[in-house]
Amino acid sequence: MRLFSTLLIGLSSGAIYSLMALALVLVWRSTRVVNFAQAGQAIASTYIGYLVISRTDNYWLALPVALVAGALIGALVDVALIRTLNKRVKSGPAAEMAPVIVTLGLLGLIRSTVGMIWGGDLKAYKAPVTNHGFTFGTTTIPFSPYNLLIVITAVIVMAVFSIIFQKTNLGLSLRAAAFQPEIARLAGVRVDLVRTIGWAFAGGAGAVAGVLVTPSNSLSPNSLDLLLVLGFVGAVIGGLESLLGAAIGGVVLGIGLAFILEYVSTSLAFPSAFIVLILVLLIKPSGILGKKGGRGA
Amino acid sequence: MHKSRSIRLLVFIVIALAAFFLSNVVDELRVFQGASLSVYIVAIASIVLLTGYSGQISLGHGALMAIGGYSAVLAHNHWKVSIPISFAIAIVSTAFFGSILGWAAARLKGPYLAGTTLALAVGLPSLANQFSVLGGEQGLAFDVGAPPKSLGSDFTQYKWYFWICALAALIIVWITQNILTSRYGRQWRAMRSAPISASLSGIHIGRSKVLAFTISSGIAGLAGAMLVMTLNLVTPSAFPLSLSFAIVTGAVLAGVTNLGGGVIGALVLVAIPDIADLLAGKMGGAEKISANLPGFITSLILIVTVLLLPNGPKLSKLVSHKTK
Amino acid sequence: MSLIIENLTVRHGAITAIDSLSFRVNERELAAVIGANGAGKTTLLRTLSGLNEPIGGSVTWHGESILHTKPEDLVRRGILHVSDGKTVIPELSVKENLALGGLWRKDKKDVVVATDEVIDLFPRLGERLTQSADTLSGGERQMLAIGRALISRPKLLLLDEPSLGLAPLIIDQIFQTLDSLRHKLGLTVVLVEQNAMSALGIADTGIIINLGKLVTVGKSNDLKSDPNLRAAYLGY
Amino acid sequence: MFGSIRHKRSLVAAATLATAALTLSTLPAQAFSPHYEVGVSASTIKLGITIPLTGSAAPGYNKVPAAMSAYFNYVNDNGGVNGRKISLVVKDDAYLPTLAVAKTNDLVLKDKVFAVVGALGTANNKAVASSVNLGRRGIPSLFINTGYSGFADKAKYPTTYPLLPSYIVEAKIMGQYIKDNYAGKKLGLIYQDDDFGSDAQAGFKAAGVKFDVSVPYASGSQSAASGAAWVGKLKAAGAEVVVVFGVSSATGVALAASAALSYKAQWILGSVGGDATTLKALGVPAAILTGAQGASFLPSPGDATDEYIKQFQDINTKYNAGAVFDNNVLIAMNTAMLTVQALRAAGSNPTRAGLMAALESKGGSFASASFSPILYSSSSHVGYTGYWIGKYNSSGVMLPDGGKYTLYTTDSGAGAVNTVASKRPAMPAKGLPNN
Repeated sequence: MRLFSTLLIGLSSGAIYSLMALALVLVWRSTRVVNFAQAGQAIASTYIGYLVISRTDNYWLALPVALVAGALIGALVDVALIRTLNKRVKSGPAAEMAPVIVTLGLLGLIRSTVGMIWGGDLKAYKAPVTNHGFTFGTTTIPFSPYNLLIVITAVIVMAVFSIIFQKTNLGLSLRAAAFQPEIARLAGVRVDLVRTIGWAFAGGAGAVAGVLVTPSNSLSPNSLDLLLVLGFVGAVIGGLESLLGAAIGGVVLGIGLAFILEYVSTSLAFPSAFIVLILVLLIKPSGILGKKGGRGA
Repeated sequence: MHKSRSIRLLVFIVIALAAFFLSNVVDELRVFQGASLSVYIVAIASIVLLTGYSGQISLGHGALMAIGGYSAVLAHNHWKVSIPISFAIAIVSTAFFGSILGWAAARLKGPYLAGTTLALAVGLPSLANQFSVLGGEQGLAFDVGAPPKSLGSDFTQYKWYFWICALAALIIVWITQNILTSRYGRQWRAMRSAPISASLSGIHIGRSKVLAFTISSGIAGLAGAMLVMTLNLVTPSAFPLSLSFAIVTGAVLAGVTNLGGGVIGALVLVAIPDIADLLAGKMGGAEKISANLPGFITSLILIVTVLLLPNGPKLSKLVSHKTK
Repeated sequence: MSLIIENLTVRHGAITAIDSLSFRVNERELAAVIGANGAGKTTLLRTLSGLNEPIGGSVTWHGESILHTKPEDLVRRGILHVSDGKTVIPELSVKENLALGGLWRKDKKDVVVATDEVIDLFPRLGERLTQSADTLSGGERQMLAIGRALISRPKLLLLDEPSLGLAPLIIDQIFQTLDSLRHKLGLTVVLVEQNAMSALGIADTGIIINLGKLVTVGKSNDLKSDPNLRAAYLGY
Repeated sequence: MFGSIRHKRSLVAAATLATAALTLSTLPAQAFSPHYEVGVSASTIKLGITIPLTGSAAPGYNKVPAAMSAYFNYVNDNGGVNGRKISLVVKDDAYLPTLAVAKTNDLVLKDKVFAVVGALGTANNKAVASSVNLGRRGIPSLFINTGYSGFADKAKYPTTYPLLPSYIVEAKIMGQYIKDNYAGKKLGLIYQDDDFGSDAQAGFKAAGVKFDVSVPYASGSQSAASGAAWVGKLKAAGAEVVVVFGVSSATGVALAASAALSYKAQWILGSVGGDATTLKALGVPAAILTGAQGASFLPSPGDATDEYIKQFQDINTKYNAGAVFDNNVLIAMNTAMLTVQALRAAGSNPTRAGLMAALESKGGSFASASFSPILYSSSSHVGYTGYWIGKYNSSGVMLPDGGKYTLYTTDSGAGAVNTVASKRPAMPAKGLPNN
């Protein structure tokens, strides 16, 4: 029972890491940028969701509104910032570092903006279903209907993504533009537009992660920082190139951390995330799903 | 070659004299900022060598600075060694750690290297909390003592820090400059611009990268030791992720391949918060606005600068000896 | 009155890759651009397809300029660039690679027809539709690249070294197919080749360039028999 | 002997520094105000504070400066301090020592404040005291906001005045209370795995309390998943009384998880993480907080029957519109009121040295909301030393058992825990100090 409930709780937190990992991978694949601003975009979207909840008391309205807002923010970031960056910084030693600084700068910019609008205080909203754990006989496990909702929502988002990517023309364009942008162009794919759509999808996924995680924590301009770091770890575990890998990487990380918390040490869970990351990179550099040698030359 | 080296030495001596003269003219606040400036210059030099020359990225140099900082303090407090010796110990121990890290890093590229070093920057300082010998969250005091009496009684503590930091910065930048113009510097550049032909011409890429990482780490270790000296304290929170990002930003603002430009990058890092505070103060507004305005302005300046001057200011070419 | 190139100049940093180049290719003609390695052939094609920006000159296709236009827009005007086997996306399946050629087209019925035609033309692609393009041989990749372009119903085909790295037997096949295709479909073709013999064999016109400059233009039969050119540029 | 040489040397240095400062920086000002201390003019007294306004440590603490300014403005509108108006220069240190040092340098060297008040954080205050060299410069740092016991060491931190009782004191008192009231019960502890938590462990050890199950957590790692794991461990060990010695977010996570898991225990919350307003904002259900116990040195911010609370709430409504009155606002107002009393005690022409002398001679008599006396003297910088233990009612207000405050006092060392009847000076009329 203990094993089972640890697995479930890990699955639930892993589902959220997966969504963030997915967002990072979507952007990385389409633009070759590790988007540190993803946490900022997600926090802005989550605040918009919070605004909807505090006005209407309706979580089910807030979630799609935040998702759309996240997508729009993502698209805006790409059009306003990343396109300019790519145009201006084509080569040279700064080319690899400039996106890091620009996205970090954007993270700071969004956080400050959010702070200016909503202040730095903790905000909270309630989960739409109870977070009181399921009870079997006399035992209550930590896994609650809300955790179940998180898992279901994450699965739906990923299923929708997977259908879009594998079965639709848009998905084909997205993949072609991600893998070989120049060839995709020569085949007639509007790569710039498709990239922006990729950023929008990522923004939407990040927003859902933010809205889902907040009832279990609280909302402040920095409250998704940890999620960004863990999402990144999940994405790297999954190989950074693969959407399926991101999903699996996030879940593996979530379950792994839950087991460390439960069976090893409550205080080592945090540092162990980084130890896991470094070990994965050193032992199997291409991630659990990656191809051999993917990360070297 | 020989001639240019002696000219360079002369330039450094002139800069040193100018800096020390300046420290007697400007007020205390500027003197302290001069010490911070020196710390950044050294930290940025470590990134210039690593990224601008050997083509490796690190988002974790803050963690290496932490190693340098803790090494210097432990050596100073336990073995009662002098400041120069404790700095030297910081360089050596961080370089040693860096060589291990560099061995691992040489296998990784781009975002994976960035990710690993990022993990280090987040994870390592929090690990310091686990060891009581490192003083936990409260850290360990690092008291280098008052300036020697011989410097006169009106010689302030901050001027003392500044002199130590500026001298250390000048020496290490001079050494770095010589490394970069040496055989190794040329190898790194060849490696970065054309890795295949570099390896065909007999450069051992892996070894060369590890060497770069090792030297860069040693320099970062020195920067860490200097930083904790100005703080009088070594604590995990002195090395936040934002420090790692700040020095990378400084390096990019300087134009990553330009050691002399590092001065400009460091100046910008020291000046931006002041400028942002000043602007925020002028604009005023509600409390939640005024609290967030400096961060907003700082971020905005960073983004705009990188977009407008992705390879650093052209001015930097005048400052430094041509290193390209 | 078809593809007219006048004083085209392209630079890569300090190097002038194409230097005031002028020539024209008539409609339904196959022009072979011949030159040594580094003569600027690939840069020429990349400029025609919108991948490189020229610093001077003009290029018109049916009287309209095609410079400073994105490659994906040129595709919609019937200009298809097929560079050697690299024009396939190895991460996608053969079917998906072919599908890319018709993604942007409004006439979905014709896309189906065109795809069937391509599979008829290259039966080996038909056998490998669900395989990853990564698994194809060099010749098959070339077929896939050309096939994908055909599904876009091209009017002007820009072909970059279709023979690169292929066995002589397959080169012959490809060139034969190309020759019959362009007659059947009424294509205008600019073919860049180092393999001058094969190229001139099917070309109407030959254009010889060296270091970005035009050396000569002429009927391909004339060029083939010019002993000076043979010695200097044609390599046989 | 070594100390006295050092002391003499620092005195000489301070004197020369003061001379240098006078001749260099204050030359133009000298013509107008020859006998005013730095930061003091005929009409104003300028104070400064460094505190996180942004970053992950900001929530909660970011309310402190506005609440302090609100109280100062209230005093200013009622005549100020000896006719001078108090202004507070606020600097954001994002909870980083490097920034705390840089910003305090700004306060001291650029803004030229008279004193620093209410600066937050152990590491930050350590770095500032030493690097900015407050001691040698003779700059007072009043009522610093940290529970680290070391700041009471006057030789090491000559101008730093801690206010809060140390974490060791808090843990010792909690430990004594547990021994008195919950003997024989199974005990659990959740603590932050750093100095904060190790101080707590030292205190519990000194009190002779052994926990049946201890759950450490790494600072910043608390999440819903970790809460579930903590509570799982407590549950498995059958802990009946659980102490949470952590920050608000960790306390919130633990309580929420216990609600979700139907885990019932007698909770005892440390003062750092025990603010009901914050816990509610973190989503802790009222039901689980009701009946929980906590330790505090101040009255509960929700207890409007308390004369201090009532007065502060009034000022908060009028001068700090929109701010929820919670523990942070209470501590800020209390600190500001103590500051005003210290400034008054320093006389009509306050100097830094005079301010500190007044604090040491009269500090113990200052009116403050705490039930604990202030122990400042010429030999000690220990501030509050006592806690009372109370219970949260259904509206989140912590009230003393039986309606009567019992104060437990002790020191940070091996001293015994004593209970004393709580006595504190009455709130001055209208909340305006008249000392």
